[in-house]
Amino acid sequence: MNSKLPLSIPFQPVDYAAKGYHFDAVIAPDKVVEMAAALDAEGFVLDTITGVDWMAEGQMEVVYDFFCLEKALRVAVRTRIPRDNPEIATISGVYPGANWHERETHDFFGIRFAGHPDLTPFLLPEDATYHPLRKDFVA
Amino acid sequence: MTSAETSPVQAPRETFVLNLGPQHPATHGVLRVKLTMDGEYVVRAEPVCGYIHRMQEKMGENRTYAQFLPNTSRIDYLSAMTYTHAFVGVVERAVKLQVPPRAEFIRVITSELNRISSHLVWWGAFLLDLGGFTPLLYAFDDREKILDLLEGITGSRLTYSYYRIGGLYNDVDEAFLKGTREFVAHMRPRLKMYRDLVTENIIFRKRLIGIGPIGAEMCRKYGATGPVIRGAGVAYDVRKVEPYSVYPEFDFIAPTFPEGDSMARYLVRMEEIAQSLRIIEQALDKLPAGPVMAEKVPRVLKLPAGDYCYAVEAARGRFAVRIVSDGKEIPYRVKLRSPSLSNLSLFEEASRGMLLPDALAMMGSLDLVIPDIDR
Amino acid sequence: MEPQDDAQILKDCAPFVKFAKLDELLALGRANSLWPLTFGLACCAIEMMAAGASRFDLARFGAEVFRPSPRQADLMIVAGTVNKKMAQAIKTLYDQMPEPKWVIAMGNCAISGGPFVFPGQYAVIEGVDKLFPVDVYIPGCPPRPEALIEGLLKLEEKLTGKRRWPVVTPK
Amino acid sequence: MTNLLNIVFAEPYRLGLALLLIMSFVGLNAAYLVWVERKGAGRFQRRPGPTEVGYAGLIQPIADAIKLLSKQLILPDGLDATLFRAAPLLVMAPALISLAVVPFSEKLLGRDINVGLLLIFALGSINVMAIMLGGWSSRNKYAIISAARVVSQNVAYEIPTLLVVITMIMVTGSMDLNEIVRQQAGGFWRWNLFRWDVNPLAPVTFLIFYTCMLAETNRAPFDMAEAESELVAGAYTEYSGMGFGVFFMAEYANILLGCSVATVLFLGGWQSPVGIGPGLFWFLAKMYFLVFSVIWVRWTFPRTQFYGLLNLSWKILIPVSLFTLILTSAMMKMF
Repeated sequence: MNSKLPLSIPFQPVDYAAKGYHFDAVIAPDKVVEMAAALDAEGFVLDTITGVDWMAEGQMEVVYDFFCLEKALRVAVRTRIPRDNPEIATISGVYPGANWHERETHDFFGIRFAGHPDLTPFLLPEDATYHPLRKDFVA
Repeated sequence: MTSAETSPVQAPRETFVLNLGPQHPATHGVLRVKLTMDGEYVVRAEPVCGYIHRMQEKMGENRTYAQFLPNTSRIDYLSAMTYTHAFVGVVERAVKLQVPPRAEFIRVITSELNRISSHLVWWGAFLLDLGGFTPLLYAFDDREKILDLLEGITGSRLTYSYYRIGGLYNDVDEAFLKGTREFVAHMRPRLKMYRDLVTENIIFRKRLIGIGPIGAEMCRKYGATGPVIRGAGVAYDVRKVEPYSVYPEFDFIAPTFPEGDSMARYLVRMEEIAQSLRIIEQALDKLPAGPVMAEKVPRVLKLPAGDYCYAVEAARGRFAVRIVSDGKEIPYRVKLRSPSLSNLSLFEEASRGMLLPDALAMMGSLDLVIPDIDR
Repeated sequence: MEPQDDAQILKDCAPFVKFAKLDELLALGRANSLWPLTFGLACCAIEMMAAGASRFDLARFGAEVFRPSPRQADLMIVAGTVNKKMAQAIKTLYDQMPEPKWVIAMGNCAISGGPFVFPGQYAVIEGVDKLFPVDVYIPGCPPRPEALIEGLLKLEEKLTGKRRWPVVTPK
Repeated sequence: MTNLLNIVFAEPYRLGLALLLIMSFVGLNAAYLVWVERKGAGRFQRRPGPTEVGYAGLIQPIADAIKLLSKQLILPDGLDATLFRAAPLLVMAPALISLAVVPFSEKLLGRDINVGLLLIFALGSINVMAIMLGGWSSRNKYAIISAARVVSQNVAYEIPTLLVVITMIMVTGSMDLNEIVRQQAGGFWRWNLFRWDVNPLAPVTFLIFYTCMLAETNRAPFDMAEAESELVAGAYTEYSGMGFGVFFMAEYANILLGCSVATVLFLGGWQSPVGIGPGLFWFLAKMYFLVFSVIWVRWTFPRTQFYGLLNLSWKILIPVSLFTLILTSAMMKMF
């Protein structure tokens, strides 16, 4: 399959030599499943899902990284959700591999992935209620 | 007859839960697998991680770039060189440092030596999973030779921290270059011996061929990389597809085997050792003279605000570092994308309906390093 | 007979009669047959494997019998970082080992949490001696296989009161 | 031993003494076969093996024994204590009793009975039951899985073993072990291993017996009962101290027994291959060679998969041994 960028996502080219990825897109939080399905149809592979806690702006950023198996094509898709109610739809229905990445992001940031089959702590102890990578976390 | 054919898992009669780990000889560390079993058939295998979670990402957020560097060799301690490579790579990319060519060549040589030593440990441990004890000691015997070479230039046997931002900790000496050539000459006949001794063994072949099939599509859906996806016939190798360092200068292939079973993954790794030897030989021939440290490395590193990625081909697959910087001396967020996590995530689906020993053999063929999963 | 006389008789006989004490025999047997638990946590576990492999060969001291079941092990080598999720499991393993049992804390992580301790850390147990008694500490990150062997000799010394080989101090 | 002892001792005492001798023989052998195994494994793996405990590590087994004896014997909660304690003894006892009928030389045997072979194989099946009891009474899932494996494995391998033994009984016309050995007198070409005249497949028969012996003693590559990388320590998982030690010794006692029977049935027992030398020497030489080969196999091959093991028995060994049986009977009828 010769993957191309799906047109439905507003991708902006990025300087690969300086940044390490080729395209970047910012989408609305309710579009993530659509986005994942479109990239899946083009044969992209889910690299990782991660969160970034922008405490000053009161937002949580969720970053989805994808790469392509045949050529150097790496894209990052990002979306921001409010920090006091971090909830976003899961893409584990599209990419089963997203399951663990989302659980990990839930562990670290407390972002709830709606529709996720199992959001119990993944790397933290079973009874953990804290989210250590939040910037206001105190051990 | 493969185990999946006769498996009663379609309609399990009576199941019980078997807790494998966190201390179990087959998990090579502290992975725990919650197995729902019907007799000896696996109905559901649910890996439980986090028993060696060491806060690597949190640590990235509270120390400077140079201070975080030693951590990178403790994530996947078997493939420490490549992990450090990814981290120094991302910082160099962000501050636009030009690394001298000699340093890049030495990075390639040491990374490939490290890859061989990692594969040797895997080879021995995998055979141990299958009940053959002796190969482990043969593998460690050869691995000691690599460790001697690397120890001579880095001072460490396992956790090297040899690459520095902008180059290397120090230059290699004559003894290393000579020793590496000798090692390459020594390793080739050993590979043949390994093939005669193990790969051709009938019990071994019967335990691997057709067992634990993982297809290309499953690899894609779960993000599995490295020997796992190459064992499913997809020639995905970061060194080839998204070249970094000076890898484009060398003539080598990313070996693939289309079967997707445990044997294919085994053969991929054995072939990779041969390919790494080729790369090392070429790099030694082409090794340029010159300094091994960039001239102007800022004393205080500050990455411009923004995010930066760098991916390398570690021994277990694609390892990527993503750094989000807000322009300060310490990173705002360090994300480590570990290959073992993605490779293990398909275990639950792939092991369904297998017999316990086959499932464990397949888990061995994924080559897991648990601290790499838990970080 | 007065007790003093007993002591005197024993003293008189000492050149001719050796009283082999059962305890000493037991200690000697135990010291020379330390079966470790197959239990690796992280980086140090690889050096533990290397110590069992051909170049270093723990078998020389009869300590190569790595038993996977805690019931048959005498020695737990804690080789790596212990975190809060693992703490319960490792404590259970220690409790499952039959007496007499010994623990070697291998590597900085097992001694104190090692490089993974920083203000505000949330996961690492800062030293396994917070969970159960430790007999020998082997520093290093990771310790070399020679260091593990030295640790084993130290444990033997602790058991028998004698050192197998004299210590060579570098000039 | 028979003649000499007959003069000195009355029957019950004689048998008691013989058993005592056999027990010490087995104990010593089990201890030192462990040493041979560890030394041998070392040599196969380019390392010295035990060297420091006594000269060349010779005191190593004694140290191990002292340690195991002085170790706490844990009885985990909720297990069947009687069966748990009985299992190690039940594994050990049949091997000891069976060795009483094995002729170490023409004169040196505990009890000369004419159904020795029958006795050995009758007692041999207790061994399986004992491991199963041990696994079952341990109240441990790994141990139970292992127990189930041991039973199906041994059932599968008893059949070809017995078929081979029946073939040999037909060839020799006797179940008396000493009588079987006596028939093989006159050089190694007279051994049952080379009895082409009645059994053209005699070497194959030996190979089947050897494979079955490995399987029945649960040795690699058929060590399903103690599959370390899968079942922790299999049926022995919960045994500590000497409970485990006895299982460990029983494994070697069974190897000794298996190799002794193989020597008697196929390699001419105490008969000298060249016509000189004492019988005891030749018997021990042949038996220890087989024991060594068992150790050699263990450190060379990986473990088979369980269905591979059963397939080997039901699809290859049983048909072949049946064929040998029929072929032998046909040959005997015709010639």
